[in-house]
Amino acid sequence: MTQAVNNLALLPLYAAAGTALLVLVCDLAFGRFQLFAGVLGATATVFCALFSSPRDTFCSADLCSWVGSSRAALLAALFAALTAGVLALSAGALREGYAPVGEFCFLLTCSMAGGVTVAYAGDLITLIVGLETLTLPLYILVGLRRRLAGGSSAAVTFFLISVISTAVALLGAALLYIATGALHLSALTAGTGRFTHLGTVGTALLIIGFAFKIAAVPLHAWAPTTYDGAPIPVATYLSTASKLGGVIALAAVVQRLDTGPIMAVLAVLTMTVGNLVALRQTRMVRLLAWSSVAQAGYIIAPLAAGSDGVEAAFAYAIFFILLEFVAFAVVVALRGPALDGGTIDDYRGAGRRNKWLGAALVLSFAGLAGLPPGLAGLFAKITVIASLIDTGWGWLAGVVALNAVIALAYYIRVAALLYAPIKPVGISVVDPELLHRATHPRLPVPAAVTAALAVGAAAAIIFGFAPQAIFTLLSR
Amino acid sequence: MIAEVLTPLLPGVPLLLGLVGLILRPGDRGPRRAAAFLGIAGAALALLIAIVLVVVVDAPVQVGMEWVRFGDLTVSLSFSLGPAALYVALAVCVVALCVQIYSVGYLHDDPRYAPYAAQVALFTGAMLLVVSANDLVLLLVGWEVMGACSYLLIGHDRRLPEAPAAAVKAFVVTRVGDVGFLLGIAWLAVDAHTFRIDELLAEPGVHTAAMLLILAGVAGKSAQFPLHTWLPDAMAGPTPISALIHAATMVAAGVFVVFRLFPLFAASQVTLAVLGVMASVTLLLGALAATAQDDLKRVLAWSTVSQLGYMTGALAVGSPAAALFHLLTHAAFKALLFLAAGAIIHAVGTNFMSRMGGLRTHMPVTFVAFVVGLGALAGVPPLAGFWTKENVLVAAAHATEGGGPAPAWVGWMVWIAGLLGVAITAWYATRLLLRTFFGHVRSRTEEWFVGFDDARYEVPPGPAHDPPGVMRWPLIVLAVPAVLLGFAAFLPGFRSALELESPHLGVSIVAPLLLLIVGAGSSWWLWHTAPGVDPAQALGRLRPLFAAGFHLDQVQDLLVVRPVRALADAVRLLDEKVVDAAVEGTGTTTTRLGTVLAGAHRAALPRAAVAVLGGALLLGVLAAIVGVAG
Amino acid sequence: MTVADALLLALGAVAVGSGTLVVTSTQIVRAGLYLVISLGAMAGLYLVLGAELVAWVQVLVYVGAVVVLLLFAVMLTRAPIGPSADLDRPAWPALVVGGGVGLGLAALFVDAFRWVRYGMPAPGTTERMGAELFGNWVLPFEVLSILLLSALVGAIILSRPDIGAPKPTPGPQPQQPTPGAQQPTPGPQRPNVSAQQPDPSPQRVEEPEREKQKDGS
Amino acid sequence: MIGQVLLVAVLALPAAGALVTALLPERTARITATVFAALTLVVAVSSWSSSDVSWLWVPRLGINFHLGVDGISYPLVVLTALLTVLCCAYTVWKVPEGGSGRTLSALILVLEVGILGTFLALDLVLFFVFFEVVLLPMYAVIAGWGGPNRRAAARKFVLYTLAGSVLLLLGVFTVVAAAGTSDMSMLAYGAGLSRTTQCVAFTLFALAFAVKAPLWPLHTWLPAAHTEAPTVGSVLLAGVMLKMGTYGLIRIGIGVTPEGADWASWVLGAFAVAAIVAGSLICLRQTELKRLIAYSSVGHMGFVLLGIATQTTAGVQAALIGNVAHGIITGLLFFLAGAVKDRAHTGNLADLGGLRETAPRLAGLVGFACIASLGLPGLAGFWGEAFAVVAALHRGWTTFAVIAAIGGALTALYFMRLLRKLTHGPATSALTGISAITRTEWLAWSPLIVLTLAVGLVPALVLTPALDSLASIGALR
Repeated sequence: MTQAVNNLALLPLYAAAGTALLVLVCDLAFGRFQLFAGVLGATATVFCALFSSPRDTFCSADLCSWVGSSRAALLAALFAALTAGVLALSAGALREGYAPVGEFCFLLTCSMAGGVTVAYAGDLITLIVGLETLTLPLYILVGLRRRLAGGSSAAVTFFLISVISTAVALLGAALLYIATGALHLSALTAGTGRFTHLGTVGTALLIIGFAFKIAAVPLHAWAPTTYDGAPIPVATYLSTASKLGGVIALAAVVQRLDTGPIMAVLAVLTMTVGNLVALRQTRMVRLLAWSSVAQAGYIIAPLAAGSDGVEAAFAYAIFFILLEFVAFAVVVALRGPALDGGTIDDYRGAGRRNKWLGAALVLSFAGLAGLPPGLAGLFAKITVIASLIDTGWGWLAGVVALNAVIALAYYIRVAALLYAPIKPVGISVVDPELLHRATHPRLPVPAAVTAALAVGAAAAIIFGFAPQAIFTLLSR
Repeated sequence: MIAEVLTPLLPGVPLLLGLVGLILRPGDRGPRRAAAFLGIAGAALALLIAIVLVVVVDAPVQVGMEWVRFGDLTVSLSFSLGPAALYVALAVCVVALCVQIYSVGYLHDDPRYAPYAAQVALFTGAMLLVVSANDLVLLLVGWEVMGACSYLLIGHDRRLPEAPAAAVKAFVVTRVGDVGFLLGIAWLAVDAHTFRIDELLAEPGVHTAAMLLILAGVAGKSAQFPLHTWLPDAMAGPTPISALIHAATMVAAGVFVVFRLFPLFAASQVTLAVLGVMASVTLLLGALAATAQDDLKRVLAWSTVSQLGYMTGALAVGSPAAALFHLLTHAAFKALLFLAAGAIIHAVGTNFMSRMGGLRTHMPVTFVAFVVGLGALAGVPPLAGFWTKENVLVAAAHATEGGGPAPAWVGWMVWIAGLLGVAITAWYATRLLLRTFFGHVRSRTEEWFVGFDDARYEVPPGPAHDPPGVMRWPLIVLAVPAVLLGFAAFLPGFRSALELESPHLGVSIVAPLLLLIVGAGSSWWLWHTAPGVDPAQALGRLRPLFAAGFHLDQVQDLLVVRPVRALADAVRLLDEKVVDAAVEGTGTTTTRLGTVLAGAHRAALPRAAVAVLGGALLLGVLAAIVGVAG
Repeated sequence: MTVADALLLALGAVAVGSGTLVVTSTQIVRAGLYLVISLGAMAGLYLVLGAELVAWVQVLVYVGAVVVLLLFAVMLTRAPIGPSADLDRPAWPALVVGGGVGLGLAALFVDAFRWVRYGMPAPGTTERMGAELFGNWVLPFEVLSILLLSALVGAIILSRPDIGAPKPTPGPQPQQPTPGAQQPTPGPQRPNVSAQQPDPSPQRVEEPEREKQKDGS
Repeated sequence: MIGQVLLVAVLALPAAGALVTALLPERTARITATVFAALTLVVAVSSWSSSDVSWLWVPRLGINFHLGVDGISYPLVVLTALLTVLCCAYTVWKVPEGGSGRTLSALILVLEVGILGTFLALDLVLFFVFFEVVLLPMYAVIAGWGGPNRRAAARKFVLYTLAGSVLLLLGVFTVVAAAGTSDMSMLAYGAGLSRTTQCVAFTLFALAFAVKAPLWPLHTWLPAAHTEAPTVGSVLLAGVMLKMGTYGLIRIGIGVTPEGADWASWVLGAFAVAAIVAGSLICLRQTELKRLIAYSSVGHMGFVLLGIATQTTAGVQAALIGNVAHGIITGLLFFLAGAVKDRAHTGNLADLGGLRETAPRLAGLVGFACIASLGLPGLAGFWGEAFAVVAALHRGWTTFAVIAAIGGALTALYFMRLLRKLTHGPATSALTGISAITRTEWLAWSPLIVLTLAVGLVPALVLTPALDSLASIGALR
C-alpha cells in the first residue's frame, strides 16, 4: 500500500523547499546573493503554484494527503509572495547586520515551505506538521533581537505558547481520531453515539489549538509581546503568513465539522477584545498586533457558518494580509534601521515629510478599517457581512459592524497623527519646521523595501478595484 | 386681453423693481438716485396699471397657469382681480406712491436709503400679490413677503435701540399667526384638493377648524387681539413705513383675506362669532390704549388697532362690503395722518406730544392735513371716515336683528363696541390735535429734555416749519380721498364694485354723532379748563394701564415668551446632558473598557500561559456542554 | 483486574505523583530528576499498552536526551544550586487549570469508554509503525525533514553569541565590533538599536527548550 | 451611448481631477481642481436623461456598476457638482489654515466622487460603497483644516457616521440575501420581500440614514463637525452630504422596503416632528454662529424627513425640494458664516453685532439667507417646509402637522434672534474695519443666491422631473 506520488502536483512544495536549499547553497558557496536567491525562489514558487494545474497526490484509496485546488494554489502563492515580500523588507535590517543573512533567508524559506504544505494539506497530520514547519523557524527569527529589551521575552512567549497550542491541537486531533478514526480532512465527521462528546471536545481542542496561531482571544496573549519584540519584517510575516496558516487550518476543520457556537464565541471575543485593547496602545507595532488580533476575529466570524463561510473567511484573510503587509512595510520604511516600531508619537508628521509612505499607510489603515480608499478592506468587510447575513448569522454580522466602528477610532488616530502638525518644542526657535526637519530626517529607504511596498500597495489597489479575481480563484 | 396681461404685472412690476433695487450698492449718491427712481417708478407703474385695470375691467379678470404639482395637489400661478380688489389695489398703489415720494425727502440723509426704497417696493408688490392672487399659496407668498419686508423696514432705523426688537417682534408675532394661516390653507386644500380660491369658494362644506386657523393668521397680520402687540412697537420703523403698514399693506391684508374668503367664513357661525369677539375687544382695547399715549405715532398706531376692529367687526356681522369700504377710507386718512406725523417729527425732532404744541401757526399744511385726517378718523361728517364707520355701525345694528350669517349677539356686541369706539376715538383725536397744534409752543429749554432719554433724534435747528415739497405734496394728494372718498358710496359703479348698499342717512346716525360730540367735547373741555395739562390725566389710575396697552406685552411675555425660553433651555440641556452625553459616554466607556482590558494584558509570561490554558479549558468545557457537534 | 490493569494504575500513579513534584519543587535540579521519573513511568505505560517503539523512543529521547540536556543547561547557567525564588509562584491559578484539565479529560474518557472492555489492538511494533509511516504518511514525514533541518539551523544560530549584534557595514568602516562599542548611526532617530550588552542568560535559557521542541515535534 | 459616457464621466472627471490635483504644485493645483469641478458640473448638467450604465463589477457580492440618473437624483447631482465648483473656486482664493490648498482641493473632489456616486448608484451595494467614500475625506477636511477642537469633532463625525453606515451595510445585505439581487431597479416596490424582512431592513436603513441626515436624537455629531469644519467643509457637509441620508431614505427606504416604511412611518414622522421642534428650540439658545446654523439643519432635515415619513407623493416631493433648497440655502449660510468668522476671528454671537453698519452688503446677504432659510414663501426654503405640513395633513397626521408648523414659527424666531444679534445694533470691536466682500466671494455666492430665488419662484425646476420618477421607485399614497 505504497502511495503514488505525482511530482508535478508537488511542484510548489519542491519549489519552496528548493528555495531553502538554494539559499543555503548560496550562503555556503558565495556567502552572498542569499537574499536574492530567496526572493527569486519565492517568486518561482508563486509561479509554480499559480500556473501548475492543481491535482491530488499521496492518496490512499480516495483519501489524499495532498489536495490540489485553485484555492490551495492561490494560498500557496500567497505564502510565497509574502515570503518574498518579507525578505525584501528585511534587506535593510540584514545590511545592518542584525542577523546572518543566509540563515535568516533559509529559515524564512523553510517557513514558506511549511506554508505551502499547509495550503495543500489533506490530512490533519500533514496540516499540523506543515503548521509547525511554518511556525518553528519563526521562533528563532523572533529571537534574533534577543539582545534588545523585549526581544528575548518575545521569543520565549511565542515559543512557549505555540508549544502549548500545538499540544492542544494534537490532543484534539487524537481525541477526534479516537472518536471517529478519521485523520483525512475530507473524511472528518462528528463523533457519534457515546463518542459524541469525545468528538466534540476533540474538535473544540483542535479549533483552540489552531486559534492560537491566529491569536484569537482568549488564546492571543503571545501576539502583542511577540510582534513588538520581533524585528518588524518578522512581525510582518507573523501577522500575515503565520495567521494565514491558522486560517487555513481552522477552515479545514470548520468546513466538515459543525463548530458554529465555538467559532462565534471566539470571533466575538477576538474582535471585541482586540479592538478595545488596541484603543489604548501607544506603541506602533503593539497597535498593529492588537488590530490584527481584532482582524482575526473578523476572519473567523464567517467560519461560524461552517463551509458556507469559508470562502468569505479566506477572502477577508487575503485582503487583510495585503493591507497588513502594506502597513508593516511602511513601518519598516519609516523606521529605517531601527528594528522596532517605536511609539505612535514617533510617527507624528511622518506623512507630511514623506508623502508616498504616508499615503500608503493611510491606504492600508483605511482598508483595515474597511473604508474607501482602502477598497480592498471595504470589500473584505462587505464579504464577511454578506456571508454572515446570507447564512443566518445576522447578530454576528451586527457585532462585526459594531467592531468596525470601534476599530476606526484607533486607525484614524494614527492616520491623523501622520499629518498632524509638529509638536512645539520646549525651546523657542526661529523656524520650528526647520528644526523638526533636522531632527526627523527623511531616512533613506532601501530599494528592496520600496519595491516590496510598491508591489504590495499596487496589489491592494488592484484587488480593491477588482476583488472578483480573488473570489474567482477562491471559489474553484 | 389687456387686462389678462396687466393683472400679473400689477404685483410683478413693483416686485421686480424691488428685487433690482436690492442689488444696488447702498450709500453713494448715484445708487440713491437710481433707488429713488426704481422705487417711485415701481409704485407709479403699478398705479398706472391699477388705473388702467379699473377703467378696463368690469367683470373679474382671471388669468393663471400651473405653477407646480405636489402629488394630486396643483399649485397655480393664478391671478384674479375683481372690481373690489381693484379698488384695494388702487389704494395700495396710491399710498405706496405717496410713501415712496415722501421717503425721498424723509430719508434724505440716510445712507441705507437704497435697500429701503427697494424693500418698500417689494412690500407694495407683495401686498398687490395678496390682493390679486387667486391661489392660496400665491397669496401666502405675498402674505409672508410682506411680513419679511415689515421686519426689514421696521428695523431700518439704526439710531433706535428698540427698532431691532420691534422688527423681530413684528415678524415673529405675525409668524405665529401664520402657523395657523398655513395650517388653515393646508387643511382647506387637502379637503378640497385645490388651492385655487375660486374653486374653494365653490366648495360646499369646509371645516370650522380650518377657518379658525386662517383667522389666527388674519389676527396676526391685521393686529387683532391677542396678536396685536407688535403693531404699537412697530412705530420704531421710519414714519413712512408706519404709513405703509397701517394704511395700505400689512394690516389691510388680513381684512382683505377675510373679505376674499368671506363665503367660507359666512358658512361657519362659530368663526364669525370668534371674529366678532376678537373685533370688539380689539376695537375697544385699541381705542382705550390710544387715549393715554404720549407718543404721537403710538396714538395713531393704537387708533389703527381700533379701526381694524371696526373692519373685522363689519366682517363678523356679515358685511364685507362695509369692511372693505372702511379699509379704503382708512387707508387714505391713516396714510395722511402718518405722513403728516412724520412731517411733525421731522420738524420738531421728537415723537412726544408733551414736547409739542402750537404747531398750527408754523405748519399750516400739516395742520390742515391733521385736521382732515383726525376728522376722518373720528368720523366727522362729511369726511370719508364718517361714511364708512356709519356703514359698519349700520351693518352691526342690522345684524342685531339676527337672520344674517352671524348670530345676533355678535351684532349687539360689535354695535355697542363700535358706538363706544366712536366716542373714545373722538376723545383721543381731539386730544391729539389740541396737544400738538394748539396751546403755546414749548421752547427747547433745558427742561425740554428733562425726563426724556431720546437724545437719538437730531433736533433740527430753527423753528418748526412745514416739510419741503417732496414731503408736502403727498400730504395734499392724500387729503383729497380722506375728505372725498366717502362720497364714492354715492357712485353706483363704485357701489356695485364693492357690493355696497346705497347710503341712507337715517336715524341711525344720531347715536354715533352724539357720541362723537360727547367724546370730542369732553376732551376739549378738559384741555380748556386746565391749559397745558394732558387731558389724559383725567383718566386717573387707568392712565398707566391704558398707556401700557393693558400690560398685554407682559402677559404675552409671561405666557408665551418665557415658557418658550424655558423650554428651549430644557431642550438644550436635554440635548447636551442626555443625548450628547450618551454619545460621548459610549465613547468614554469604550475607551475605559479598553484601558481595563489593556491593563489585564500586562501579565508576565507564566501567568499569561496559565490564562491561555485556562481559556482553552473553558472553551473545551463549553464545547462539551453546549455540544458543538450536536 | 488483570496484571496489566494493576501495572497501569501503579505507573499512572507514579507519573502523576512525580509530575506533581516537578511542578511543586522549588529546586530546579530536583524538578529535573522528578521529570525523569515521570517520563520513565510514562514509557512504562506505553510498554504495558504494547506500543514498544513509542516506549523506547520515550526512554531514549525524553528520559535520556532531553532531560540530560536540561540538567546540563541548568548546571551551566545557574551555578548555585538550591531553591530559586522565581520558581515559587502562586500556584492557585495553575492548580485550578491543571486540575480542571485533568478532571475534564478524565470525565471525557470515562464518558466515552464507560466500563466497556476492548480487545487490545495489534501491538505497536516497529515494523508496523514503519509500514504505516512509509506507506500512508509519507508526506508529513518528508515535510518533517524540512522542519528538523530548520530546527537544526535555528539551534546553531541561537548558540552563536555573535549573532544579533550589528556587524560593521563592509566597505568604508572595516573595523571589528568590540563589545560595548557604539555603532555609528545613520540617523539621529535610533533609540536603542545598538546597545550591545553581553547578556547571555536569555539565550542559554532558551536552548534546552529549543531542543525539546525540536525533538518533540 | 453618449449618455452612458456622460454618466461615467460625472464620476471619472472628479476622480481624475483629484489625482491630477494631488500631483501638481500648489496654486496650479487649486486652479486645476476648479477646472475639473467645472467640467464635472457641465457634464452633470448635461447628463439628464442619459441611459443607465450597468456593468458587472463583483459578481460574487452581487455588485453591479449600475449608474443612472432620474428626476429624483438629477437635482441633487447638479447641486453637488455646483457646490463643488463653488468650494473649489473659493479655495483658490482662500485656503483655510492647517494644510495645503492642493490637498484640500483634491479631497473636495474625492468627496464629490462619493456624493455623486451615491446619488447615481442604482445598485444597493454600489450605493453603500459610495456612501462610505465620503467618510474619510470629510474627516480629513475637518481634522486638517478645521477650528481649534477639530480633532474631537472630526473623530466624532467619522465614528458616528460610520456607525450609521455599517447599519446600512447590514440592511443592504438583509435585502440582498432575501431578494437575491442588489439591483434597485429590480427591487423597486419591494420586489416581493416578506414583510418581516422589509421591516427589519427598513429599521436598519432608517437608522443609518437618520444618522446621516441627521435626525434628532442621532444628530450630535453634526454641531461639532460644523462648528469646527472649514467653510468649504461645512458647505459640502450641510449642502449635499446630509442629503445622502434623505435621498437614501427615499430611494432605498421607500423604494426597496415600502412595507417596512409604511410600518414605521408613524415613528419616523414622530421623530421628524421632534427634530423640527427640538432643533429649533436648541437653536434659540445657541451662542455660536456656525453651531446655530448646524442645529438649524437638524430642524430643516426634520421637515424633509417628515415629508418622507408621510409616504405621500406630495410629501416625498416636498422632501426632494426641501433637500435641494436646504443644500442651496445652508450652503450659502455657511459661506456667509465662514466669511463673518474669518473676518471677525470669532463665531461667538456675543462678540458679533452691527454687521450692517460695517459691512452692509454682507449683512444684507446674511439677512437674505436667513430669511430664505426660515422658509419665506417665494424663496427656495418654503416649498419643502410648507408641503411637508400639507402632506402630513393629507396623511391625517394633524398633530404632527400642527407641531411642525409651530416648529416653523420657532425657526423664524431663532433666525430673527440671530439677525438681531449679528446685524443690528452698534458694531462690536470684532466687526469694525472688516474688509468688504471680495470678487471671489461674490463669484462663489451669487449662484446660490440666484438659485435660492429661482427654485423659490420656479419650483417646477426640481419637482417636475421628480414627479415622473417617483412612480418608478415605489408605491406612494
